[in-house]
Amino acid sequence: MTVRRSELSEPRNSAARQDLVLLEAALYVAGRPLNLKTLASVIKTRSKNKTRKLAKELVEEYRNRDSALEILELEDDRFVLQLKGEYTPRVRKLALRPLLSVGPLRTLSYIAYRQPIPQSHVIDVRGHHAYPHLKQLEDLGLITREKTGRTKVIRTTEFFADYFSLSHDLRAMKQQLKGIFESFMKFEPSETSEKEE
Amino acid sequence: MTVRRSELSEPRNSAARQDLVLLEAALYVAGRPLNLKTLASVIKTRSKNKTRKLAKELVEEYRNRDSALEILELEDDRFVLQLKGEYTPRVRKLALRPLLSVGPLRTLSYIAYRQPIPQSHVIDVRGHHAYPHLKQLEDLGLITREKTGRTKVIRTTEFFADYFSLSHDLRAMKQQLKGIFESFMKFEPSETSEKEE
Amino acid sequence: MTAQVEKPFYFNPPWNILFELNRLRNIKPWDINISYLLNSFLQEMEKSGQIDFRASGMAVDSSSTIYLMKSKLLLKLEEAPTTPPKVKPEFLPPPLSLPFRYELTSTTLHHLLQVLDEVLKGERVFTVKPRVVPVLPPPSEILPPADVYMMEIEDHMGKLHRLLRRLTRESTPILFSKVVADLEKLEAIKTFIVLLFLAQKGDVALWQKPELDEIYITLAGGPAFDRPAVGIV
Repeated sequence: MTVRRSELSEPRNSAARQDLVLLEAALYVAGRPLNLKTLASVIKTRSKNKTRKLAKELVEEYRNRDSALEILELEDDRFVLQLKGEYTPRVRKLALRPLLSVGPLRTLSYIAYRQPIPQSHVIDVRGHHAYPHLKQLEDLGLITREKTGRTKVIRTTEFFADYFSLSHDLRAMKQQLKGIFESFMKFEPSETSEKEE
Repeated sequence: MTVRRSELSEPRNSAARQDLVLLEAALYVAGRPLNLKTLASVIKTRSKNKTRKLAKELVEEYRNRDSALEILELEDDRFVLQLKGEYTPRVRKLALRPLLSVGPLRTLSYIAYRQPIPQSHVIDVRGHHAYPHLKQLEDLGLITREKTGRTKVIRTTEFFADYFSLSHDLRAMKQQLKGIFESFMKFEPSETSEKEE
Repeated sequence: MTAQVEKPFYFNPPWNILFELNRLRNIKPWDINISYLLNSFLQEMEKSGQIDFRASGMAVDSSSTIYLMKSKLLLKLEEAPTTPPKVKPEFLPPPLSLPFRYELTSTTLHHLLQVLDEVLKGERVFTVKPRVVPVLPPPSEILPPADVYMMEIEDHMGKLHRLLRRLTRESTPILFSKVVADLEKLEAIKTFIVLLFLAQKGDVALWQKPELDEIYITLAGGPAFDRPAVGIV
């Protein structure tokens, strides 16, 4: 659904406009994907349809703004407000909580693509410096390490899928990742050689 | 300076528009007031005038949107992106993560109340486990530790004052804290036994 | 008259190879039967009745050199082929770009002040405690002679110990606040210092819960605490 721009910036002074703004407030404060139930509770309605319609309207509104922020609709009727990926490198140093640097992100990419994967295999491929990466990724709740016999098997978590707006279904997620990696390699070959921290 | 609404949602495809969006990204990521120097570094300019002009334009743009968020110009040429006050009560419950766990929060509260205070004094009262607290508080930009002679003197930062909406003037801030603390203790003396982490 | 010195048998073939190692360069080690050479060398020496340990030593040394040459050749033959193994390079995906989401933190001024009261209570206890490790002060000319000082401390320690023994019959552990309940502030501080001396001597054990201002005292030999002492030992 597309909203005409003239409508967007004009205060509508209606209950619907007020609800839209409340949803924006909720998504800003939460900093994580919110499902329809939570969003509905914020605007004090039981109607998921009404909430979905408003949330989609907000997605569209953000899409039409030339902004650093975006609202995305994820699987299972969830919505999230976040910084557009292309701006992260320029402003990451301003985040109070340190963001993951390239090294751990590479390790995470590899795990996501090859999971479930024995820890020993990850270390073979990524080297011994990947041990602190695994600790960091586990602390952030992005991976789990499950002990099976003498080794540990690593998987990404549901939080990981949410964080990167990926499917919870493993097969589908890997397909999505493949697409992301391919487009990434096609358009930004130089960024893959970014120095690991 | 007022920007016409039709301009706002229309991508300008210009370097200035790109800088404007970068400033928005910076303010969103920081979640705290940023001064002109920091903002200028994000858009890679040395011109404070140019940065101020762009930031004011962004303030205006947000003012013209019917949004839950606002960008404000504070004292001393600082700018902040934040949730409009009237929406906070409705969405506050969605903020799940505390800024600090109880231990570091206690150390911070003590510093705020007694500042400027020698580090040795803080350690005497809070114990040796407060060393990592001080490191964390410093990393988060909530305190500064200034070496004077053989000890370090600790103060809270402007970010601390901004985060808790307190005065930047030390004497005024302590008065505020004392006043709120005393009235608060009168009404809620029992809620102080939370376990330290 | 000149005596003709006879050349020892081992300077003749085949044993001479053991005494002329420079010739080895031109001979293949595989052509030398070390076992035969050494055995026949010993037999010949026994037969002649001239036991020469120096010659034997040289023979053993040479044999080991020849043996080493053979071993090196063997090892060379066993070396793995030099062509590198073909390992299929694994696909290493590029780093995922992490979306940033600002998250409002839940800590408010209310929370900050909620915990302040606890800290200020702790401050009172620690400002009463002198900022010294409980060790005996060094003797000084200004202070009375050490033995008199010590005698007074001993005296106070004895009194406090008796008091604690009496209190322990009523309840264990003893609360420090109870010990100093009726004392003036200065007296309470003195009692605290004497208590530290008792603790240092091992007559009492002290512990304190984190963030609580109460100090718990047990007499040595009394019921022990399984919790470690905190703040004061």
